[in-house]
Amino acid sequence: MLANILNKFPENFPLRELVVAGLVFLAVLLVLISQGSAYGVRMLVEASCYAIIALGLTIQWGYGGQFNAGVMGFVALGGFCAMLFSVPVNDAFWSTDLPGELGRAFVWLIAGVLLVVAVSQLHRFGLSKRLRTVLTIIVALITWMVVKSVFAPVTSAIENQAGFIGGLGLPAWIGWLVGGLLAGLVGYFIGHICLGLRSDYLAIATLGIAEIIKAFLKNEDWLTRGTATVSPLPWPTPGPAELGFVLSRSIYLAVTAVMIVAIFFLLQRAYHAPWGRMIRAIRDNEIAAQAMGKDVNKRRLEVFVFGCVLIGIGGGALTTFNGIFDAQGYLPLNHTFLVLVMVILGGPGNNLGTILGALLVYIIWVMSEPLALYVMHLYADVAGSLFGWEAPANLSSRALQARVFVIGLLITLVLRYAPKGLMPEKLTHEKG
Amino acid sequence: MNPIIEVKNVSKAFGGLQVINNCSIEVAKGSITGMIGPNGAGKSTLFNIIAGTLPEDSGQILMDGEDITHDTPDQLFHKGLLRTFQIAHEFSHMTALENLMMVPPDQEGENLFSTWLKPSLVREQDAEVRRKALEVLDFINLSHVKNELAGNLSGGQKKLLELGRTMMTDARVVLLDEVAAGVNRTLLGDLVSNIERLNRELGYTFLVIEHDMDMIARLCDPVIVLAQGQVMMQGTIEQVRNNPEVVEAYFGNAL
Amino acid sequence: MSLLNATQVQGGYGGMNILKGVDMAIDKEDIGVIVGPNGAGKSTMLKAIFGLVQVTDGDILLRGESIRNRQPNELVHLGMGFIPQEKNIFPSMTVEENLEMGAYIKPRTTARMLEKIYSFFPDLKQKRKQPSGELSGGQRQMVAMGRALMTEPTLLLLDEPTAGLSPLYMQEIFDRIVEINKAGVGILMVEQNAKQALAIATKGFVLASGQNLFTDTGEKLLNDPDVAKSFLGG
Amino acid sequence: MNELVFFINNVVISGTVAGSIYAIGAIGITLVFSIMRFAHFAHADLMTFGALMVLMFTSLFPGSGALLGIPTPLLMLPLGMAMTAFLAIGIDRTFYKPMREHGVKPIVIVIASLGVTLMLQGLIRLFAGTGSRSMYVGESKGIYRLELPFELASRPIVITEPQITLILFTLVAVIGLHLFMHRTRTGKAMRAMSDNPDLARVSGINTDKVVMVTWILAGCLAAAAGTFLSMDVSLTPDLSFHLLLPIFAAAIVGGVGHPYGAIAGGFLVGFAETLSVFNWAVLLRPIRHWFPEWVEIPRTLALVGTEYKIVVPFFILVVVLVWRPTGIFKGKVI
Amino acid sequence: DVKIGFLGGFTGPIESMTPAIHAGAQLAQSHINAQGGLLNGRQFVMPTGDTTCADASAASNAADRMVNTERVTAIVGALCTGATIASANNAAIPAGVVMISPASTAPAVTTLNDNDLVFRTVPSDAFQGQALAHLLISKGIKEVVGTYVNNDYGRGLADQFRRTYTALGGEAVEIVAHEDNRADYRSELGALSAHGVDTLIIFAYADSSGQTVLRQAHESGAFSRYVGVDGMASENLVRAVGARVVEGMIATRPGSPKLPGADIFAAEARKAGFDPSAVFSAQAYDAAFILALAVEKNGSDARQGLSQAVRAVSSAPGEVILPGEWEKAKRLIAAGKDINYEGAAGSHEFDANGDIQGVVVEIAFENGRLVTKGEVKF
Ligand SMILES: Nc1ncnc2c1ncn2[C@@H]1O[C@H](COP(=O)(O)OP(=O)(O)OP(=O)(O)O)[C@@H](O)[C@H]1O
Ligand SMILES: Nc1ncnc2c1ncn2[C@@H]1O[C@H](COP(=O)(O)OP(=O)(O)OP(=O)(O)O)[C@@H](O)[C@H]1O
Ligand SMILES: CC(C)C[C@H](N)C(=O)O
Ligand SMILES: [Mg+2]
Ligand SMILES: [Mg+2]
Repeated sequence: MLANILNKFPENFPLRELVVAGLVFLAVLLVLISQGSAYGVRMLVEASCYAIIALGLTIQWGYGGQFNAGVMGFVALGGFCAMLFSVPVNDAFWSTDLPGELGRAFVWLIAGVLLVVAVSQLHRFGLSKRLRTVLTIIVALITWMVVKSVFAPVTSAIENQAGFIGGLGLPAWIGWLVGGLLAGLVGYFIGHICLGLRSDYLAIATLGIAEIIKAFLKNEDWLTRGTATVSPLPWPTPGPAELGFVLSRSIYLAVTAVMIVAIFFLLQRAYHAPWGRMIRAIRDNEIAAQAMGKDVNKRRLEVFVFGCVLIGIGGGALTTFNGIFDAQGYLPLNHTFLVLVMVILGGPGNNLGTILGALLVYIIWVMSEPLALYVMHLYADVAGSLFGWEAPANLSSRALQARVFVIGLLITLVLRYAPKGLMPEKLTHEKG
Repeated sequence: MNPIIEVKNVSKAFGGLQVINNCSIEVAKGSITGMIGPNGAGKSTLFNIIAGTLPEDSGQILMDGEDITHDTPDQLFHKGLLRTFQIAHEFSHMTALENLMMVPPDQEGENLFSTWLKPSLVREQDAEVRRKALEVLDFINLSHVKNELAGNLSGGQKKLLELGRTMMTDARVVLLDEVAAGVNRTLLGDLVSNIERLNRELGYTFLVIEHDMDMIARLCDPVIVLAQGQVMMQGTIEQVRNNPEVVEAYFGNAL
Repeated sequence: MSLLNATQVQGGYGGMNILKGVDMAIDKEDIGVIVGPNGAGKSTMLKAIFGLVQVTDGDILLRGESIRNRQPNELVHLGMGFIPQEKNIFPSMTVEENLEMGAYIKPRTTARMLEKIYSFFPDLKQKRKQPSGELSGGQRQMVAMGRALMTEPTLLLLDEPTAGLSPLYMQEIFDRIVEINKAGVGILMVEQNAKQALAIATKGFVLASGQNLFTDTGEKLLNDPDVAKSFLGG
Repeated sequence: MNELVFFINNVVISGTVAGSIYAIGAIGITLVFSIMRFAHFAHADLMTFGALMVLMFTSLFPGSGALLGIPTPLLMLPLGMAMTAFLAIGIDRTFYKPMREHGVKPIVIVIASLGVTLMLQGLIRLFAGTGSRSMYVGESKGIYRLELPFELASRPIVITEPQITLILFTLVAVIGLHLFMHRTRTGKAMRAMSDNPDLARVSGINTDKVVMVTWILAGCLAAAAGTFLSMDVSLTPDLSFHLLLPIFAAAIVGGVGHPYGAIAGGFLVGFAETLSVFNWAVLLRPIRHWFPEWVEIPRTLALVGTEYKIVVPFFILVVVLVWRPTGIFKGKVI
Repeated sequence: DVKIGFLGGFTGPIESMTPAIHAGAQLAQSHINAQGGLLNGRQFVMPTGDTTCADASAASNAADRMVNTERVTAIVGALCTGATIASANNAAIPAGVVMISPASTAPAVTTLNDNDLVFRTVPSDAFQGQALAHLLISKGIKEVVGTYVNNDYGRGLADQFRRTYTALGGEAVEIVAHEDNRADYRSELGALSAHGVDTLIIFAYADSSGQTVLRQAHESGAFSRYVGVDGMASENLVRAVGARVVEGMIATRPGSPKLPGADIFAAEARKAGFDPSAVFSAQAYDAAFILALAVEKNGSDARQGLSQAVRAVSSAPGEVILPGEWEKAKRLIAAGKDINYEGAAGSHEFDANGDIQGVVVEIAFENGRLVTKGEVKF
């Protein structure tokens, strides 16, 4: 019956897309009505930032088959750059001689790196390889200790006298771009090491690097104020204090929406060009692709870095919108697994699916909190009146744990019953 | 005749096992050279070393006089050295047509920035590539399955596709690793004619590993016999068949 | 009553029928050889018999008892052995461990059978402590055969046992198959080296597009000009 | 002398304890990794679950261990192991098995196992709350203070009861597992399955049973690791999640598929961690007079601050992956 | 109904502390509703939101929903300083909503550019840190090592302590950070014990890292005296690590032993079934009560004017209102009298920054019980 109706549509009628888009539209409408426009727009902005991040992940996981389990780290890098570039200049730092000392410390660092690199090349001058390795390790350790001891007084002086080095006072969008580049750079190093190995290793390595990035941002107080957080972060657009919540957020939304459209456009172009065909071939059969003259390692790295850049940009936009840089606030649950669910549910490799998935999942995620509380209280009330059951004191806390469970369940169920997502990757095969 | 591939004193060991032992061979330009030898002689290993998928322990490999010892497979591809795999390595989630279209090197559309900045050039080039691919599909008799996913093709068709890929770009040397194994003998006849045609019409040089003597006899001159990582002899198929040493190591009483 | 009797077998992968009603019968003293074009469903037929592919219609009887869609590990207990077309050894285990895995269901007979296999394939005895992943193609094929013989099966299914083997080894394998068959083991195998295989076959089956085209003795098929032209390469 | 005691306490014992925890975590992971062919991220939460079960039984029968003269949690460990094994099998049946049969790529199952991680964490918190608890209900932990018979040593060497049990258990588990895998029929069947699952079936091996045995072993090891760990410290819902990286690092560094590799990897990571945060100034102080006057020994002379301890396993992982992708014991790169 | 929202860290690093704090605020709510409600008998309702404590984005999201969707008049919370700052900057300040935090103790809240909208009912850590330093010096302890939980709370407290302590002539040999919720702090303790100092200060929470650090410190046998702060001041610690271990441990916490409000609150809390000594639950009671008084004083549930009303009802002069005395307060306000709330945790005379001048008391663990030793004077 249903199949009959479905079959009436022409083959390339985007029925599935329309249905999913309609669903998302309905959800957005529902939120706008039930939560008020100020909050609704806010959620849309955040969802749109997540959509940019999810597009980055869909490139890696959907296009390239690379499982990045450390999205959080790259988001944090984007956020850090957004903060560093947009926060006003800290005169308490720049008016002292601390910048000079910091610069001197960096000179030491560079000199140290050069020294270690030089020692590691000693075998070219006839040193035996083993001796060189031992020597390099020793020199590296000593240099590390020295550089560390050069930095320590400078950074603690900064912390004590100025709090932190402050920002550069530039528009936030410069920070987003630089954040994207920085994320890409880190992605380049990770990818360089891990992309040649089996895919699980990449997952483990990225999981680790995300924690390391977070540990760094959290503990280098001279740079980020650490756990003391930096806020408010200036927006590239007028803030709510000037225009009110709804209008200022709508303008911000316009900015992120333009970004999404631009990214979407670029991705579609690339994916349906020979580039996309080549990436699919590499995902399909690496050995054959290499024998057919494709530089597999370079291309995989390209895909990974490209994805990281988008994740960094999205992270920057998200952090700026939130108005606070809090290194501690980057959590695997919110910034890695949630994005993963968006991509898996939306359809890895399908750009439109990913964007709609991001919107849908973010709405579910945000709305699940009041919903969980409501259900739990309802249950407690009913149980209380029927059986005299007394609600435990930490009911709310427990109810909210259900969200973690739900996200986990969502991942496994989608993978099990719709492994390709709501909108599977659309392989527009070349027709002869 | 001048050689297009020269393998000079190449050695390779796995753990303690010396698989290729100071081996030297030459493949003449424009020839179809056969390579036979007992199982475990090191034929595939030598192939992989030439094609850049395995590093050799020592020795040197030249192509048209140029040292290609340390080149990677993709670099060799760009120099005109193409190979097939003993087990077909198709791109199973792509159509037969796409399998061929992805082959040509230096497509402008493979550059991320060109896809954004020069879309019309990319489109033009791609149309050209498609035309070529359709031509090749016709040549290898696969036109009727061009829109079929390669993963759904039968074993023999996959092997034809492997061969077709070598025709998508100007190759100079093609290495064929046991194209006949597991292929129906009737279909094999077609394959052999294709190889002959390529050699004759397009001037490709072939190096062919095979255990099917009918095919070797029909195609190859000369034939190199590899045993325990070394060349045992080289000659015409008749010379090979009449060499008692080769008969003992390779043919047994199967002749 | 034949040892194996498959009637009107239909089946395939994921709902799509590859086999469209195949008949096949093998006796204890038979060597059955299946030939046919690529993609005809030959491997699928062997897998269907061995419970590795879903059979949707028809029946398969072993000594008169239905074994349709039984688990492979149960079939081993019923005296069947199978050598797949590829990936037919445990590469990280030694030759001897591979053989022991063959006798997994009958650990008692291991020692006795090991001796027997080693006398069959003397090459293997030398290499018995070596991981089998480091063997050459021919030696692997021997390990695979040995593994299947360890349980002393009464019916052996072989999928292209000689593909990629040198003429010397090919002949060796065919000789062994005849020898095993003489010892009372029914054989059903798929071969592309069809001429040599049909020469030793008592029964030949030509399969095309998942259906029986011809069924006859090996000799008759070899000499049938139609069969030779379309399937044996002239 | 005190400096030496300090070294023993903070490097030798700490490193051994951390190494043992990582090692038993890593054998569980490496077992699933080599037989089911995917990195099982939910292993850490099986550890927490096992410890929680043990705690539950301990609270039900407090003090019952005293009958045998052992801590109650230890007595309840077999029950906890059984429950965890049961859970592991259940998870496999409901989530991983259908996906395996669907023939998805291992990496997709890895993602599913991340989903399972979140589900378990949610459930554990939902039912057991979020606070931290001690495994000793109405008992106290045995602490041994070994005074050294030297005059200069005023500080004792300190080791606790669960630490000793843990180290012993790790040794037994690793050797036992190795023997099991190489000597017993089931063990060989497991290796066969990890090599070639289809051929294992064709050889008459009941692969469902092998998978079940694998999960039973993995579950038991996880429960044991979780229990010892929380006896040594305390039980929190995300106790083991923080161990995920070091455990995976240990498994990969040691060589996937090798019980002995897990021990090597575990100890390498454990000792690297303790050594990297160890304050070397302590050892330099007694030999202060060997140095020229102008050399000043800083108060702290550690390679990294303790806040960067998590970097160490990652660093080792990366170095080993670059230097030898198959790990110390040459495991499989499947 | 009149809505005053509650923002708490129901999940995340302080999820074990939040319920008791929430209970404190709920106690105020039930007192008020039982005694006639707000304004003209309208009910006091308290929607809750989860800030997760650690995630600024979740915090501002929750605050946003309070401000824009629930349209609350004012907010009790948030708890963690990070969450409070995020909520204030992103939602409350632009919308002109008053927030009173019962728990955000970090000095950063003082300097928040908040249009006089953000208050707190706890003294800044700047104060407790000083008090602790003076306390130790007065006890003759001149050399310490310490470890703090790496968040704004632990860090701010430790910094302030170190500054004052050094200025007073003590030597804080090393104070290291540690991550919350880890299983093992032996390496941190190893680093600290390397100096051979026998006093260890723990700036952490009793329910999480604090007890683990204490237990492992005791097991290592490297220290002989332990010192804690408010986060450690919980009898939970006795249950968790054993009376023998904590015996003689000293600590400080914000508090006000002289106020009668504390006793009233303690009695009421026990009646309601939660531990009155739970950290910040008295402060939460006060925050909720003050906001309710301010609404009453303001005469409507509008947001304008509320911050002046907060100052008016909580500070002298005026007739003293104690915890639970809602009816009386209502009567006085209706009569146009000035009132002065003297709460469960302090008298809450807000300064220009919305901070209060707190009182810090010394406490000690004796025979497995928490004993209050009296105010720390300096
Ligand atoms: N990765 C490896 N590790 C160890 N030994 C190997 C490896 N690869 C191949 N060998 C060994 O090298 C030898 C040569 O193998 P190779 O595949 O080159 O043989 P071949 O001549 O192609 O044989 P066939 O005709 O059977 O394909 C064999 O003995 C094999 O055991
Ligand atoms: N796993 C699979 N899933 C789907 N289709 C399959 C699968 N394996 C084989 N097929 C299809 O089943 C058909 C028969 O395959 P089978 O392997 O039985 O052929 P065959 O006769 O053994 O051919 P060959 O001589 O090339 O080995 C082919 O069309 C093939 O594409
Ligand atoms: C609830 C408390 C732990 C909050 C802590 N005092 C802070 O400022 O973050
Ligand atoms: Mg070969
Ligand atoms: Mg087949």
